[in-house]
Amino acid sequence: MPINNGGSVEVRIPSRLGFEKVAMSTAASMAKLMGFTEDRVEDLKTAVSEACINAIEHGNHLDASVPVGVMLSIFPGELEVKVHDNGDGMSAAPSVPDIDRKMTGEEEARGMGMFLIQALVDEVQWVPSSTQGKSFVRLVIRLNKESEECS
Amino acid sequence: MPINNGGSVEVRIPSRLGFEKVAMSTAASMAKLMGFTEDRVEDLKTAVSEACINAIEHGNHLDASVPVGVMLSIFPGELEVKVHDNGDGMSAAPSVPDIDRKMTGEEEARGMGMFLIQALVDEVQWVPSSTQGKSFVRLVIRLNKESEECS
Amino acid sequence: MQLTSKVSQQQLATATGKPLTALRFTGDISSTSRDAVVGSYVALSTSAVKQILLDFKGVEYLNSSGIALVIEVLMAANKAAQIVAISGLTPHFTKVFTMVGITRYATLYPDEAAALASL
Amino acid sequence: MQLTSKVSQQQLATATGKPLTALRFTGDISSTSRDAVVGSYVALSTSAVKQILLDFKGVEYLNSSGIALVIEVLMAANKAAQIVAISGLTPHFTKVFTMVGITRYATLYPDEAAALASL
Ligand SMILES: Nc1ncnc2c1ncn2[C@@H]1O[C@H](COP(=O)(O)OP(=O)(O)O)[C@@H](O)[C@H]1O
Ligand SMILES: Nc1ncnc2c1ncn2[C@@H]1O[C@H](COP(=O)(O)OP(=O)(O)O)[C@@H](O)[C@H]1O
Repeated sequence: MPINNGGSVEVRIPSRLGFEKVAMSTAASMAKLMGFTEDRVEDLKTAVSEACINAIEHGNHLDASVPVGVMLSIFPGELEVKVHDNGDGMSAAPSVPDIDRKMTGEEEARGMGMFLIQALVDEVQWVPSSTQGKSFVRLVIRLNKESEECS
Repeated sequence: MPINNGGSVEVRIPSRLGFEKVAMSTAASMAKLMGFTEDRVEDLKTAVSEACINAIEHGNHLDASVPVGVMLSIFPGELEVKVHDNGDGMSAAPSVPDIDRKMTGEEEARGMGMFLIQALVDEVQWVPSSTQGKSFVRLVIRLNKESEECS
Repeated sequence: MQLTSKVSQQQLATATGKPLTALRFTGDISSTSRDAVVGSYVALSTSAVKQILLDFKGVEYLNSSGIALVIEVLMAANKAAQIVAISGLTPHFTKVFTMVGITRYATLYPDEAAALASL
Repeated sequence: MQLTSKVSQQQLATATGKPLTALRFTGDISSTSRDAVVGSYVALSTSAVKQILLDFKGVEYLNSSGIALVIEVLMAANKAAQIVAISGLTPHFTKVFTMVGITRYATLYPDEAAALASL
């Protein structure tokens, strides 16, 4: 019987590139425990990895002594993931990458992380830092939803 | 370049059977990041899983509201794993399972977890609770050691 | 990595034509797998079934509580004078099964074909 | 899941006999993979190499910084009027590459054989 009625896991990684894979594995394992299909686990893995990379790079400026905190919470039919950093965060909606502009150099080659997060999970919210000085991104992935189609 | 010079990850799971797999995945991912071979990653996975099961069952008596804390720390050439629970812990050395006695029913079929932990990692220490009331088991797995041979 | 254990049963014949009952496990083999492991063994007829193959090829997660269930099956099979063979273990779990002494009561084969060829 | 990216290069011929240079990646493709991805492309002769196959079959981890490096290769290849094909992506990364529009500048094939048969 898959676990689908509560329980939360927290994982804290140093702000160093490479460690996003550790948080990604933790999240993947949690999603498998809940009975998510393999393709949805892959969606979650990329979303969590990109959210952690942003927290490591933009939130914590690669300061390995500052942790990125990842809270994974099981709710009926869904897994919520919050990725916390010590930066100011952001509330801007991600822009859709324009490959034609990237090819001409009008747009940077990179800058696809937030777009991918939004495209791969069922719900996403960027929450800038309040008075506490902690910002986070909150993702939700649902059990009953099919994987996104190719756009 | 494998990461081999510091950095620690903490993962906290609820005391509920099944979640040991989440901590196991986190530990496996960390060991892969450090460049451990596949067979040593498997050794670590079983050791971490057994240590978490013991913490969940014997330390925290399956009280899902009490977390098991797993600290993973990278040291030069080795990965240290501490699995904390809220019980009294233990300092007894694990007994080697006697399959003949198990087959005759003189010994319980189960009771192999601590033996496997000790047999699969390079160093292990059971630390009973001090004044803080937190006990833990500490495992170390080394990069330069080969996987244990069959006994 | 699934929380559920599943088991399927099949009647096979060894290379020498002897009947063999295969129990194939998939998913997790842990403390919650009593029905899948012990239950599926108990459901077999002790008088009719003389050789049993436990196949772990499809198993994604196995821990010491699951191994204890395998030992319970070996105990019962030993009493009933049945031969038990085990196949499909990864190199890691081949090592673990050897460490705990299971090889004294069951022969390990890399896969079902190897078991059928030897039994 | 390795932190290092590795690349190997091989000269192949398509089904119609046209030369094709395959760059095969293994390990991780992330921000630290500039040498493996862009570097190995830059090392090819722009005049001699007309068709390039980027194969991701051996890649265990791929993120958006790694995909950005692939886009840099596509940019340079586009300027040099080279054809780039991509193979060996998992279904997930086939979806991701399609989402970010890479399919407008490179054709995706399930594996190298399919690429060689079509190019
Ligand atoms: N956690 C964060 N904290 C602060 N700024 C962020 C965070 N995540 C994203 N951003 C901002 O949004 C921009 C776009 O992010 P993203 O789409 O992931 O692309 P990239 O990280 O490649 O620039 C980043 O360049 C950064 O300015
Ligand atoms: N974290 C722990 N806290 C308290 N007691 C423990 C702990 N780990 C192990 N023990 C004790 O050691 C015994 C042997 O453990 P183990 O070898 O793992 O076998 P099993 O858990 O199957 O009994 C347990 O039954 C328990 O009494």
